[in-house]
Amino acid sequence: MSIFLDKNSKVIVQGITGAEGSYHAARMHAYGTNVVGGVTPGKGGQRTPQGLPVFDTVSEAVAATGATHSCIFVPPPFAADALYEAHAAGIALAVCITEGVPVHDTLKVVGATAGMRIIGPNCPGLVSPGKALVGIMPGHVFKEGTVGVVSRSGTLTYEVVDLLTRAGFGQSTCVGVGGDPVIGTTFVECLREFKNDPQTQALVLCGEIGGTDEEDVAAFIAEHVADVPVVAFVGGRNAPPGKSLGHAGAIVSGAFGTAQSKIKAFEAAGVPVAGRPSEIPALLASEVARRGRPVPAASF
Amino acid sequence: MSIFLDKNSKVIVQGITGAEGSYHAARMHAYGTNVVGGVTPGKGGQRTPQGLPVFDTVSEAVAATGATHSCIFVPPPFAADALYEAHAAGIALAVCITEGVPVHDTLKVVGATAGMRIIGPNCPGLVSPGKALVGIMPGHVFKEGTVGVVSRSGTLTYEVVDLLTRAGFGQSTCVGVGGDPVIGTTFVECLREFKNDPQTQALVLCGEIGGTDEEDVAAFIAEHVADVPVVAFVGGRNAPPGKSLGHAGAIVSGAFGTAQSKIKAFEAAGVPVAGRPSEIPALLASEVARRGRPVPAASF
Amino acid sequence: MNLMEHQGKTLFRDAGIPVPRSHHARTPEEVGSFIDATPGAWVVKAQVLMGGRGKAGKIKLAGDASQGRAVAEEILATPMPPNRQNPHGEPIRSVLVEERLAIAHEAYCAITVDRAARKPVLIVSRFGGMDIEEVAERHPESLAKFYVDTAIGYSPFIGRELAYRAGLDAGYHRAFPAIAGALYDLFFRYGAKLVEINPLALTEDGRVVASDAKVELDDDALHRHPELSEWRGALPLDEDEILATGAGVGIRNFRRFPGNVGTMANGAGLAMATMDAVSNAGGHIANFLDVGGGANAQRVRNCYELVVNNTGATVFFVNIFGGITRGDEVARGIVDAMRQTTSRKIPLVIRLTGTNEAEGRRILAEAGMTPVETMDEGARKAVELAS
Amino acid sequence: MNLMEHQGKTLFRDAGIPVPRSHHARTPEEVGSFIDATPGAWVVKAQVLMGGRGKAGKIKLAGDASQGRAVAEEILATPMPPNRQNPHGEPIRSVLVEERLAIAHEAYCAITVDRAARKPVLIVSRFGGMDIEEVAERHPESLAKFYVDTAIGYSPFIGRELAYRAGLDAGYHRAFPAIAGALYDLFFRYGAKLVEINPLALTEDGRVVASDAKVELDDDALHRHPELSEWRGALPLDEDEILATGAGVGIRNFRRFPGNVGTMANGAGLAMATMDAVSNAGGHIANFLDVGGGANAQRVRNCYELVVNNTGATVFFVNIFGGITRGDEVARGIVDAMRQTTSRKIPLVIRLTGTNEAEGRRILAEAGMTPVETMDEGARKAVELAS
Repeated sequence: MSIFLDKNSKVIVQGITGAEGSYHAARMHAYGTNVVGGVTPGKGGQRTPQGLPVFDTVSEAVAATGATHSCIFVPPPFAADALYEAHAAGIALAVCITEGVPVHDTLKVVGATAGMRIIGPNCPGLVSPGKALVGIMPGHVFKEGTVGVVSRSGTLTYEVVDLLTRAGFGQSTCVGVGGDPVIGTTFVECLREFKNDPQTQALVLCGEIGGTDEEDVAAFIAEHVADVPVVAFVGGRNAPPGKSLGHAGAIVSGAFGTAQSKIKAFEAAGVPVAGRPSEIPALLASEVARRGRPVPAASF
Repeated sequence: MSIFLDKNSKVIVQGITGAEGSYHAARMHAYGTNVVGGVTPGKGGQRTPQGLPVFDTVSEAVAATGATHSCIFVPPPFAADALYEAHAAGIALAVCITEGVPVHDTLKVVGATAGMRIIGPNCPGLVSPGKALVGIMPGHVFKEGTVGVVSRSGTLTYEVVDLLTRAGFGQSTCVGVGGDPVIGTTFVECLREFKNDPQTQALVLCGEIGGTDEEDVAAFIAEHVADVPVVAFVGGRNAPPGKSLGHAGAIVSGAFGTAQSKIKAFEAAGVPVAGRPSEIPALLASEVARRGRPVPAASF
Repeated sequence: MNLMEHQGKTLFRDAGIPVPRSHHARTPEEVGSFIDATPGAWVVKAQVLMGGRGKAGKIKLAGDASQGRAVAEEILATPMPPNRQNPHGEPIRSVLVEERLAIAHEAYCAITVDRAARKPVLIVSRFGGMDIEEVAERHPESLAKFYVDTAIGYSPFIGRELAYRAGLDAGYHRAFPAIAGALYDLFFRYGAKLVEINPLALTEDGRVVASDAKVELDDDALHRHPELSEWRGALPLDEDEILATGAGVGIRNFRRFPGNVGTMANGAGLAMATMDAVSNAGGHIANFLDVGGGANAQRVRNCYELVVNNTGATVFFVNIFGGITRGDEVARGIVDAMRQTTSRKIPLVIRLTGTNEAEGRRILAEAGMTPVETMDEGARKAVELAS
Repeated sequence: MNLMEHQGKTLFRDAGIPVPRSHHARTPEEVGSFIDATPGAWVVKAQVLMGGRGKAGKIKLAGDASQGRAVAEEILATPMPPNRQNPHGEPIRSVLVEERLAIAHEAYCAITVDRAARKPVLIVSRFGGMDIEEVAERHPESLAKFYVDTAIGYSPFIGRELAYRAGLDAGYHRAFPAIAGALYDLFFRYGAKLVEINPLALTEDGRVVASDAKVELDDDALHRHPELSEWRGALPLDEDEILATGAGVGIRNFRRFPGNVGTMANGAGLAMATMDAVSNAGGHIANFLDVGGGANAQRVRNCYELVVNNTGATVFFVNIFGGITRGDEVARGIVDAMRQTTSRKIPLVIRLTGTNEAEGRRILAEAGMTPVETMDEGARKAVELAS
C-alpha cells in the first residue's frame, strides 16, 4: 500500500493546457501515473500530445473519466475557485501546486471543502514511488520502499529522498505538504495515515521554521507512533525573527516558530534530529537497528 | 420515550428577561419543564421570579447548568446571532420562536450549525406531554400518549391536539416546525425521529400551502413508515396564487405549493386527508382499527 | 417587496451587471426631450410590477422624439389590464426609455431560495424571453441548476459549469461567470428572495446585457437597507397590504376575497382552516385575517373595522383558540370593541376556547353575539346568517 | 505589507471603528498650522513601522501650536534607533497629530490567522498598551480567544462572549461587539494577516476608541485592493525586499546577514539548509537566496550580482538540486552568467545534481569554477575560500 495515492488513483490536471500544466501532465504520465485527462475552460474536446482528453469543467471530467485526484496548476487568484470546483465535482484529493494563494482564500477553502483532502497550496505534490506521482517532483530520485517522508519544502525533499534512495531506503509515499502558513494537510494528518499503512515502516520528517506543525507532530509521535523509527530535520536555524525565508510560512514571530523550539520538541518525543540532510540515512539506520525492526529497504 | 425533548432535557431561555421570554419561561417552568436558567447580556447574576439564574452568555449558562436545549425569544434581527451563540456553546436543540427572521439569515444559520437541531424559526415550539414543553404552546391541551404530531402552525396545532386529547388520543411529542419558507427541521426530519421512537404509534400531520414539505413527507411515509397509522390535514385550499397567507412560507407560487398537490401526494401515499380538523380523530381511529394496532390512547 | 424593472436595473448597474443605456421618465414630454438629446433607436417600457407588458401593448419602439412622446402617451393613458392575480389591474405611472438592443440570443438566469434544499439555487437556461415555467415545460433539458453552499458562496466555476450545462451560446462564455457572480453578490447583499435576468441578451456585437430585471426583496430584511426606503414608499403596494398595515396587523395577515362571510382567527394556520371551514359549509369567504397574538379590545376593533369597511362581509366569524389567554378576557375584549366601533354593525359569530371559555360565551351571549362551541358549528352559523 | 498607524486608522475609520480626531502631517509647519486652526490637547506621534516609539521619545504631547512645531521638529530630526529586527533603524518621514484622550482603561483586541487551527482567531485582553507577548506572560488569565468558523464569520455574540471572558470593564460592553465586528469586517475584506487595536481605550467620558492601529496585509492578496497601491509605494519597504524585487526574485526570497559566505539555492527549504550547512562548517553566511525555479543565465546573473553588490560575500556557494532540469544546462547557464556579468568577480563553489550532472561539473571546472558533489562538501569549500 501507500497513502493518499496509488496505482488506482485516476488523476486529472486543472490547467492542463497552460505551460506548467501541460509540462507536468506529460511528466506525470511518463512516470506511470494514471493521468486520465485535464481541464481548461474553453478547450473542451481537445487532446494533449499524450492523447489525454481536455474538458471544460471538472464535473465533466469526473463524469467522463471517474477521476479521483486532481493536480492544480492555475494562477494564484484562481486557485480557490479551482479547489471549490474540484470539491463540488467529488474529487477525493486535490494537490494545489500554486504559490502565492492569499492566506484567507486557503482558510476559507480548507474550512468549506470537507470530504476532500487538499495537499498544499505552494507544494511540490506527492509520490508513491513505483505507483504514481502527482505534482512537480522529479520521479527519478524516488524508489519504492518502506519509508514515509513528509516535508514542507520542494528541492530539500528531493535532496533528502535522493540521500535515502542512495542509502538503500526506498519510500512508501513522499508528501510535500507546502510552504504556506495555512495548508490543507499537516504533518499530523499525514502521520495519521502512515500509522495505518502497512507498507510504511519508518518516517522521515523535514520541517522548517514557522508555525507549530513540528511541535504538534512531535506530540503525536510520542503518543501514537512511539514504536516507529522516525528521524527529523529542521531547516532555518539561522533565520532572523519577523522575516519570511522564501516560504510565506517560514517565519519566526516573536518567540514562536523557532528551529530551537521544534528541535526541542522532537528530541523530547524521542525523535533524533539530523544536523544536516546528509546525516539522515545513518540516523535512520541506527533508529531502525535500535528498535530491532528489519531494515526497511530490505523488505522490498 | 418521545422525540427531541424529555424529562432530562435541560432548558435555557435566550432573552429570558424580555417580556415574552420571562412570561414563557415561567409557563414552561410551571409545566414541569426542567428550565435551568436563561441568558440576557448585561443581566448576568440576576434571578427570575422563579429563582432561575440569568447569565450574560449562553456558554456561561451551559457551563454552569449543563443546558442541552434553548428556547429563543429575541427580536428578528438578532435571531441568527442567538442561534450561532447556542451552537457555539454546544446546545443540542434550539427552538426559535421569533417571527420575521430574514430568510437569508435562516439559510446561513441552517447551513452552518451542523450538530445542533433547530426548530423554527417562526414556530410555537414543541411539547412532549407529561415530560416537558419548550416554546409558547398552551400546556393544558396536551395529554401524554402515543400520537406524534407535526404541524406548520401554532393555534391550528392546539386546535388539533385539543380534538385528539378530547377523543382520548394522547401525544408522544408535538412539534410546531414553523411557518417560514426555510426552517431548521422539516416534516421528514421529524418523521425520521418518530420512526425510531417506541412511544409513537401513530402520526398526525398538519400541513399547509407553500413549498414541498408535505409532498416530501408523503413520499417518505410511503417508503419508510407505511405500516404506521397516519392522518394529514392541509390548510389553505382557498389561497390565491402569489400571496402569502399569514405565514411567510404559506404561498402558492405558480403551479407549486397548492393544497391540491399536497392532498394528492398524501392520498397517493395511502394517507387519508381530513377535510377539516374535526374529522381527524375519527379518521385516526379508523386507520388504527384498519391496521389492527391497539388504539394508541389505550396504551397509556 | 418586488422592484420595478428600472429599480432592479439600478441595482444591477451598481452590482456591475451590464444593462442597456436607459432613462426613467414620468411624462411623454420627458421621453421626448430625452430622445431629442440622445437620438437613436429606443424602446419605451411601462414600469409596473405585473407581467405580460408586451402582450398588453405596454412596450413600444420609438425611432425619434415625437414617436417617443406618442408611444409614451399611449402607454401611460390606460392601466395594465387585470388578470387573475391582479383583479384590479395596475396603474402605469412611469416608463423606461431604453436602448434598443440588436439581440442575437436570449438566455435565462436567476437566483432564488430553494426551500427544500435550504440553499440558494442558480438557474440558467439557454432559452430566455419567456416565463421560466414555460421554459421548464418546453425545454426542460436546457435548465441547469446549481445549489450554492452558503459557507462558500459564489465561485466562478459555478458560472462556467452552468454555462456549459445549460448550453449557452459560446458568445456568453467569457462574460457569464462574472455576471452570475455579480448577480449572486446582489442576491446576497440584499437578502433577496429572487433575482432574475430574463432575457439575458447576447447582442449582435457580442455584448452580454441584462435586457430585463426582476428583483424580489425579503420584507423581513428591508430594515437592513434603509437606502431603499424611498423606493418602498414609491411602489404600488398591494392594497390588502396597505390595509393590513393600517390596521396594525402583519403585512401578510389580511387578504380579501369576493364573498360575504368575514373571518378572523388568531394564528395563520387557524385562519386558513377557518376559511376552509366556511367554504366547506357552503359559504363564500370575504377575507383571510390573522389577528395575531392577543385579542384586546383595540386590536379586535381594528380588525372588525378592517373587514366591515373593506369587504362585502355581511357576517363576521371570529374563531379564537385561546391557547394561553383566558376565554373570559377575550370575550370582554370583543364586547368592548363592538361598543367602541363607529362602523356599521354586522352580526358576529364567535367561537371561543381557552380557560374560562363557558364564562366567555356567557358574556358574549349577553352582549347579543352568537357564541358557538366548535369551529364547524361557527362556520355553519356564519354561512346561515350571511345568506 | 505592514501599514503605518495613520494608514491603519484610515481603514479603521472607514470600517466604522472609532478613532481619535487626527491630522497626518509631513512637516513641523503643518503640525503648527493644524493646531493653530484646531486648538486643544494633542499628541504628536512618529509614523514608522518599527515598534518602541514611546521609549525612543518619538511620541510627544503638544498643548499649543508652537509646542507642536517644536516636538514635531524633534521627532522628525533623527531616525528610529536600530534594534535586532531593524539593524538600520527607520527614517521618520511624517507624524500623526492626534487628539489627546483622557483614558480610563486600556484593553487589547486583535484578529489574526491561527495557523494550527486554520481559522481566524480573535484575541482580547482587559490589559492593553503593552506587547501581547507581555500580556500573555504577565496576565495570561486575561487573554480570551475565539476561533471563528469562516462559514459563519463574525456574529455579535462573539464580541459579547470575549468581553465577558476577558473581563473587560463594563464601560466597554455596549460598544465592544460592534467594534470587534467592524474589525473582523476589515480583516476579512482586506484578507489581512493581522489587525490589532492596542490599546483599545475607554475614555473618562465613556467612549471606546482605537488609540493605536496595527494592520498587516497579505502581499498575496494586495492585487485585489488596487486602491492601496499608493500606500504601497509610499511605505518604507524593507531594503532586502526592494533588492529582491529588483533582481526579479520573489519578495521573500532574499535576506542579508553580516557574514562573508554568499549563498544561493533553488527552493526555499534547500536555501535554508544551505545556510545551515555553511554555519555547520564554521562559516558566516552573507545571505539567504532562493533563486526559484529554473536557472537560466539571466536569472543566475541577476542573483550573482544581487549578492556580490549588496552583501559582504567573498565567495558564492551555489547549491542546485536539478530535480527536473538537466545538470549540463544549469552549468551552461552559470558559465554564461559569469561571462556576462560586469560586477566584481568572487570565487564560485557549485554543487549541482540532476540528469547529466557529471557533464555539468566538467563544464564548470573548465570555466574555472569549483564543482563539488555534495552540499556538505560545498559548504566546507566555501568556508575555506571565504577565510
